[in-house]
Amino acid sequence: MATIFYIIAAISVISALFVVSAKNPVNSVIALIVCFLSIAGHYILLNAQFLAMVHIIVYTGAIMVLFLFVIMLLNLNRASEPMKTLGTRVAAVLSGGLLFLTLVAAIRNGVGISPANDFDPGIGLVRSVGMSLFNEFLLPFEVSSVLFLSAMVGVVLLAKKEGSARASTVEGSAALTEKEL
Amino acid sequence: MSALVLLSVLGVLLLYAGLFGKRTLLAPLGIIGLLATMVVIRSGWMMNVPLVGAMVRFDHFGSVFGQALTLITVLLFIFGIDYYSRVRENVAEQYALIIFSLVGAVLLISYSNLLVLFLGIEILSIPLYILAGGKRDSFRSGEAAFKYFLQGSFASGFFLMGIALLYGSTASLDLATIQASAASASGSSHMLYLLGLFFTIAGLAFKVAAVPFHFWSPDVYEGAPTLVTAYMSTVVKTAAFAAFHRLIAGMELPGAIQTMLVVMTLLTLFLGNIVALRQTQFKRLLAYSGIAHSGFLLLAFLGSDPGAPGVLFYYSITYSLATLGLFVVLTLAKRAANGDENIRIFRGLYRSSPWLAIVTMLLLLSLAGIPLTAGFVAKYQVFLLGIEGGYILTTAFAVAMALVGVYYYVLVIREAFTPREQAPELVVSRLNWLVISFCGLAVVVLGLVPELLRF
Amino acid sequence: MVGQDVLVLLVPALPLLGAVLIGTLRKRLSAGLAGGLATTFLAGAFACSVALFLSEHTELGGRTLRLFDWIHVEGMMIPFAFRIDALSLTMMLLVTGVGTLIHLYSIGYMHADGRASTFFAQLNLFCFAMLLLVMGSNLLITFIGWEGVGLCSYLLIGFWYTNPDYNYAARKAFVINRIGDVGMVLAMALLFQQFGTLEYATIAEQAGSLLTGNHLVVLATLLLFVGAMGKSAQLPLFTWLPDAMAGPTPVSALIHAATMVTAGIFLVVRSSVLFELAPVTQDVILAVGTATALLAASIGLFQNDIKKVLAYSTVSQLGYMFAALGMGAYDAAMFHVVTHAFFKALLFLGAGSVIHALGGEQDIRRMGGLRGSIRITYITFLIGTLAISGLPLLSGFFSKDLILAHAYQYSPVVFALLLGGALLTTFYMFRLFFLVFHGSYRGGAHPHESPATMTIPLIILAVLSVVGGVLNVPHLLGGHEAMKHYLSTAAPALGASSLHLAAAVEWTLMGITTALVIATVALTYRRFAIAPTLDGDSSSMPMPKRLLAERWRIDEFYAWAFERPFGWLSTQFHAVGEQRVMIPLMVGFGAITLRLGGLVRRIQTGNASFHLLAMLAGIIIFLLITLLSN
Amino acid sequence: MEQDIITSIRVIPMEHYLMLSFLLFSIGVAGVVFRRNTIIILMCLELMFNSVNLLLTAFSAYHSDPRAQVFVFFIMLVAAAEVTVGLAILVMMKRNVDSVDVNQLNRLKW
Amino acid sequence: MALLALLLIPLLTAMVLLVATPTRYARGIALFSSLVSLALTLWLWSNYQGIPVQALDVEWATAWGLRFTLGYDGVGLLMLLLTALVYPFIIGAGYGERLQHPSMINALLLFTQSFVMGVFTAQNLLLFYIFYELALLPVFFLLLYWGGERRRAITVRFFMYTLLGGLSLLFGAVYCLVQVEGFNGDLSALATLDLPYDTQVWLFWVLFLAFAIKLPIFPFHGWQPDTYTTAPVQGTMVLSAVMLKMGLYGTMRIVFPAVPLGVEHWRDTVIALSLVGAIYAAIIAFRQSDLRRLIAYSSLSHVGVLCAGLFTCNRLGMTGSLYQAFAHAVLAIGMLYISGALKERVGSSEMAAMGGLKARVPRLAVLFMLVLVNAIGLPFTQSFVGEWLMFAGLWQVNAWLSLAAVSTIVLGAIYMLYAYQRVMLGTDKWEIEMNDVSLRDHLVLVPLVTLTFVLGVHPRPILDLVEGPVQVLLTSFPTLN
Repeated sequence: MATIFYIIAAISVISALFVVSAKNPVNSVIALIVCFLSIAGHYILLNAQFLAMVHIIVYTGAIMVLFLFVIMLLNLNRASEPMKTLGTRVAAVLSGGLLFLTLVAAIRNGVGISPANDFDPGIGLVRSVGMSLFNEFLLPFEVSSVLFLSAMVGVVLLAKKEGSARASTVEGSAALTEKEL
Repeated sequence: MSALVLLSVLGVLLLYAGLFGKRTLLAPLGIIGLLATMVVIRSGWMMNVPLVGAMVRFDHFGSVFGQALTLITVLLFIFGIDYYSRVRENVAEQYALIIFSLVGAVLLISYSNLLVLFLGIEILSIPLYILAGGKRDSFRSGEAAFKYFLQGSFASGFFLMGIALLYGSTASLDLATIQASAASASGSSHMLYLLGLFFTIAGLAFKVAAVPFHFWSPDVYEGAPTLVTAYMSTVVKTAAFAAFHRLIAGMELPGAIQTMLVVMTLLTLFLGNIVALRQTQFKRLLAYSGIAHSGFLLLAFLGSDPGAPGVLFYYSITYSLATLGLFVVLTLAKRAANGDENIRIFRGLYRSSPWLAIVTMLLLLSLAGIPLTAGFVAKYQVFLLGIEGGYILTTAFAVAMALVGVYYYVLVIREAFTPREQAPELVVSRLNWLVISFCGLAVVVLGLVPELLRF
Repeated sequence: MVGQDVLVLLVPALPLLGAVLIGTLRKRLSAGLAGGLATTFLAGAFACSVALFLSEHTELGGRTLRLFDWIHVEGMMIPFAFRIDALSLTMMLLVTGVGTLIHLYSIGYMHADGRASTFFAQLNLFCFAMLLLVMGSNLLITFIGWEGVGLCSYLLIGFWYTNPDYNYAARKAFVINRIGDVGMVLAMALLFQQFGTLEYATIAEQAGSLLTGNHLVVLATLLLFVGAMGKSAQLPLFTWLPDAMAGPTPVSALIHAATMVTAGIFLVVRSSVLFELAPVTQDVILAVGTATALLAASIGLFQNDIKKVLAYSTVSQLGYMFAALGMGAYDAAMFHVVTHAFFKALLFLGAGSVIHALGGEQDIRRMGGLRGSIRITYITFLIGTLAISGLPLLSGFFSKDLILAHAYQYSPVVFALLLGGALLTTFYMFRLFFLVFHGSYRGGAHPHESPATMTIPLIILAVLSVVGGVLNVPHLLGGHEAMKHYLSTAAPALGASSLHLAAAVEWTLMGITTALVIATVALTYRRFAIAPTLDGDSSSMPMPKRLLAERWRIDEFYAWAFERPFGWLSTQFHAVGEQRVMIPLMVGFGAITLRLGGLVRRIQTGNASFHLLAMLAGIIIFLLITLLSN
Repeated sequence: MEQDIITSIRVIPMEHYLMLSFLLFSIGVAGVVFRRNTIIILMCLELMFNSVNLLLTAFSAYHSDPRAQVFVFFIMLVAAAEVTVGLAILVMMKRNVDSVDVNQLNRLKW
Repeated sequence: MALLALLLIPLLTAMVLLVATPTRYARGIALFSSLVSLALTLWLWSNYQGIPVQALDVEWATAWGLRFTLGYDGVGLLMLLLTALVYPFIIGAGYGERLQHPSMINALLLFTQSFVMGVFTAQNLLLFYIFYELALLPVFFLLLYWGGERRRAITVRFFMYTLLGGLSLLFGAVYCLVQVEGFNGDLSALATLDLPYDTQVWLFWVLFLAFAIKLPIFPFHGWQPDTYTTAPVQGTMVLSAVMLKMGLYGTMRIVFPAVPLGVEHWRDTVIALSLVGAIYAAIIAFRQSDLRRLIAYSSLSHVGVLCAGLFTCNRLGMTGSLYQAFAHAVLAIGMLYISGALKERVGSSEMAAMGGLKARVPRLAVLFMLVLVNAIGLPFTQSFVGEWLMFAGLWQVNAWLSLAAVSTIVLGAIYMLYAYQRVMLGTDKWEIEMNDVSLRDHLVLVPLVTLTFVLGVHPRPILDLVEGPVQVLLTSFPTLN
């Protein structure tokens, strides 16, 4: 079992690295998808099937598609990015690495979290998650609709062409946001 | 809760009003709705009962801040009537977005669960990202929006990491539980807790534009439409500070975090004031002065004194009123000087419209903290807290920085009162005049009778 | 007794009244009228003084007339009070008497001047101040007069204000006097701390308990003497007096010969009790006095300005008085003060008359042979000259001889020095006299005798100079030192000094002095009366003589040593101290902060990903702080 | 099946999950900081969020507490909304300056 | 109540002037109000029994140590008297001809009066500070609007520099309020703080800095000459005649009781500094070519002696210093007025441009001389009384300090007489016709001169006034006396 974990972990890290380093946006999108899939694998390993599903649908299904969509739309699909000055790159990599090291150093001598003994294998299932979502997390769930509403309106505001009729775009963008979910 | 519902509905209503092109209805509708919200909050309906699953708690703190925030937003809307009269389209959306982000603000001042805190921040921010880019044809506006978005999401990434770690160490998302376990947290899991707290605070520090997480604020303030900037520097800042305070009020912070906060305070005080000295663009100047004031506010709850929330409230509200008034004046002056934002545009203000100049002076003096204005009382209380908390040298530094701060405000006053041949012809709509005068008077009255704003 | 008090009050009040009256009405009053008023006021004062002199029972040691509390603080009580005793009465008589004469004289002298009324107002004011000085019952009242006369002297020296040199002279006089005053103020502060009062009487009582040489008393007396130096033009503060001749001649006569300059002597006599306790100070006074006497006399030898010669002779005579004080012969000093007042006033007025006669000419090289044209002046001037040279039976003889006798008794060396000084005096005075009145006239004007208002005072003063000696005839000549006895009631020290020389010795001293003086007169007669040898420009003289003619270059030295550096300092302090240090110091903070702002501002590069990087760096640093400090 | 999962959780110490998510997080951060292509920056942001998600899930499994998973769910929602807005801004930016290079945005400074 | 009236009369008059700008009658109205407050103050004086008066005590924000407490003792009354006395002259001195908006300048002057009165009557530390800062604002505008050249820079410089002191005072006040249990900011309670020695040693400077700058004493005077020169005559009058006294008063009322040990510790330093400044300024004044600047430096010199006198911490010195404060106010008004009068006639305050004026304006010359006599402290003028007391006091501290102080009378004579010569004396070289003293000149100068001599001959009233408070102060320096 453990071996599976390490394999998936390796995959996700490598793909993540690729995302960061790929010249061509399209490639890094692909890499990112791979990464997300591996993470979904982790979810399954952790017995969070519901999350795994949602994860795959939302990210790989919607967000990544949206990314590709935009890339194609603005045809950015070539390695058009002039690299930054060496200094910044080194600085960035260093600081990233440094961050990692500090964090690891912080937890070097364990965090003392061992699995709960009365482990309920059912927590990751739709039922338990749903229960807690619609009981104690009802309010956030409702409120989050405001989030989406504003996101929708925002997209209308920002992304639409100048001076086009209002109504149509509202629906258009609404549709767009529907697709995201 | 009721406030949340009201506001959300209000937002939607505004959207529809916009959809059916009832432009003139928008602001009045919004104002009425906001006033209604205020009343509801004031009446304290469902006060102090933990709502479904202890997600939010409308305690005294929440309701007081809630009223203040809605009030300021009302003022903003009044200002907006004139402000948006020149914008062709999407007015409704902008109003709606402001309302939506106000929902986030309300969550921030009343959350009792980290999830709500997170949601609140996001609901507060996402509309702002958009509003910052409100002037779609303007490059600066776009740049502001993007920078804000980029740094914002970056910060919330860390913030999330913080929450995750907190959860990891306490196995709970409930604020009370987490605060409680501040003391008990020890040993190796202590580390997680510390890291979590650290990242969470960093995330909030970003919202209140504390150095070194301030980079977004000057750029965004300058680039965003003035009304939005006003909104950001008043409601958002206040809400963020409220949230910040809510997070760390109940617990005695670990020494490490304590030092971090002190250093952060010093840096914020220093950078904000020092850099503001060299600003010639008024909006940018206000941005840096805003950073400086964040420094003072941070000083207020360094010593986690029981009196802190009162001071925090008084300070942030008076500060908001002063800044709001100044932004309105700026808008008018800017129009008169067709688009220039340099402080030179204030020159000769006293000649052309004495009352405006005097109010401007009052507002600036209040920001500078000269006696008999609210700003003085606020700063004074902060110094009291600082010394009571035993941060004598830090307070001394703050005092010195307050002096530095006076300089750039005085420069503006000097401009306003320096005679000039062709004084700027400001056209002041009645409503704007109302808003400005209200702010000016409020600043003086609150300075004379601080009890009015008793927490 | 009330009448007495009124009289006492009137003495200073009348001149003050005159000053205020004339001062306020000066626009309406004519020169003559103003002069008349001033003279009458002062004459009134004189009358009061005489009345007091006759009626006061000074033998009881005098009394204090207390008017009101002037400065009254817990622990410091300075009443405004007058002390009426022999000393003050003498001085009052002197001031008012000589003052009246000089006022009278001025009527004639100033009749032509447009601002005569101002002049008289100031003159009266001076008399008022001088009277305060001599009547004050404590040091602070004396100090009022002290400064008052200083101010008046300043005003009167610079009376003709359009001439910058005169203004300079006036300022110089005032400032140098002020330097003396520093000493005086400190002395008062010290005495106050010491005795808790400034009343002469009280101090005198308490001083009895102190033993001789008490270093605080020494310090106090030294400081007092510094004050006296300034007022009485003693070395090294004497340079102002010759310059003070810039003022109208009556001023020179009244202020710079008869009264004000003797204030120093008065002060020392007043506080004789203290000086008696401080032998050190007395030696200092003696040394300074003798030195001044000789130096001034030596300078007097070759001056060509008639008033300058008289000025230096005044300085030298003052030197004599201080020498006397230094030897503890207060009576002699006072006696000389009186006689000197007579004949020096006479001389100055005479000089004034000469100048008046020649229409403003002051250079004796352009005079000569005036004895024919202005007789009265000639005769009176001759008397004055004889008196100052100390020819027997004239007032000067008695006073100077007394001092010399004391000197001999003190030490032959001092005697020799002072005798030398006396001879020098004789020399330059007769040089002056002969050059002015004998030989043939070398000028271009048409000399004419002065009006009666001027000649009458001359005559009166001449008489006084002749008979003044009777005030204090020594036992040797059958007298019984009346003045000494009179004064001794004021303070024991005044009577203390006693000559116990054998009669023969005294006779020989007198003989020697007289003989030498006459010889000197003969010498001068040969050199200046028959065939006057005139000095040209000083630069053409042989060295020692030139040095004398150029007044030892002391003025130049002071200018070089004090005035120029002071000006330089003033400029530098402003240019460097203020402009380069103080103001930059203040602006500096702001400037630095602004500069700092300019630098820090740079980190806001506006590059989004740099900002991210910066934030990240911040986070990491804080993280490290947190972890390490944990 | 369940047993396997339980055992897997037993055998894999929490620290490893922590390290993994930290690593992903750092990679994301580094990417955000040093890429210039806005699109990729957005992706890196997503990466950061996901590392957090992973961590939370792990915690929830170890604390056997479903709430964290709900939290993850919310994070996903927010991330979706955020990315939408981000892309919209990006589109607008592309329209203003015909580029998606971060360095183009440097008018506002000092 | 009378005190409240003292504060309100000028304040309300100023408001009225600001709102209904009665350009023509502005000065008249202002003059009237100032005369009323003068009368009121005199009335207060006549009913003063020599015991401190607590007039008014109203809750304000007691929570953090602010009460609206008004009152006065002898010194406060002296200061009130001084303020009320000089203001009619200051307002009367206005050369309204050249100034635009006379109503505004008068309003600003009245504002300063009200706030300064507040400073002198406040019995609460914070209230004191509030008035102290408020008094700054009107001056700021006086300078900004009616100042001479380079006024924009100098104004801000002055404002910032003075505020530096103010804030440090605030910090000190906060420190006291927090650190000392049960200290409610009441000035009378200051004496009971008894902070530890080493705290007092540093707190002394924190508190004193404000007043050292306000006075100003030697190293803190950077702002003063420029400001005095640039400000309008009336502004300079306010600064030197009244505001300067705030420094003195504050030192006496706050620093001495609050940190007596600190005062003892720093006494000699401060005295030395002040005297160095006094001499330094006097020397500088000698070569100044601008009359206003010369007056500025002379004032600096006088203040040096003043401060030294205060810090003797013995009865004579403090009494003298307080008395001298009064004298200096009268003197400053006179001097500045004359400089203004001359400027009006000659068109500049450059002394090089003057000279020989005595022939043209003999009466003015006389008045100048009479004022000047006070400046160089001749007997029978106020200054002499004050200076003599201070010298005597200083002597008891240290003979050398006393020598330094006394030497200023020589320097004073030097520069003053030189100035007088340059202005008045010399040959009359004026073609233009200029009129001698006008009625207004008489109305301003004659009373001042009279006052100078009356109080010089009969200083009792003032001296009695300050006796009690000085006695009280002395008790806070047991080891020194």
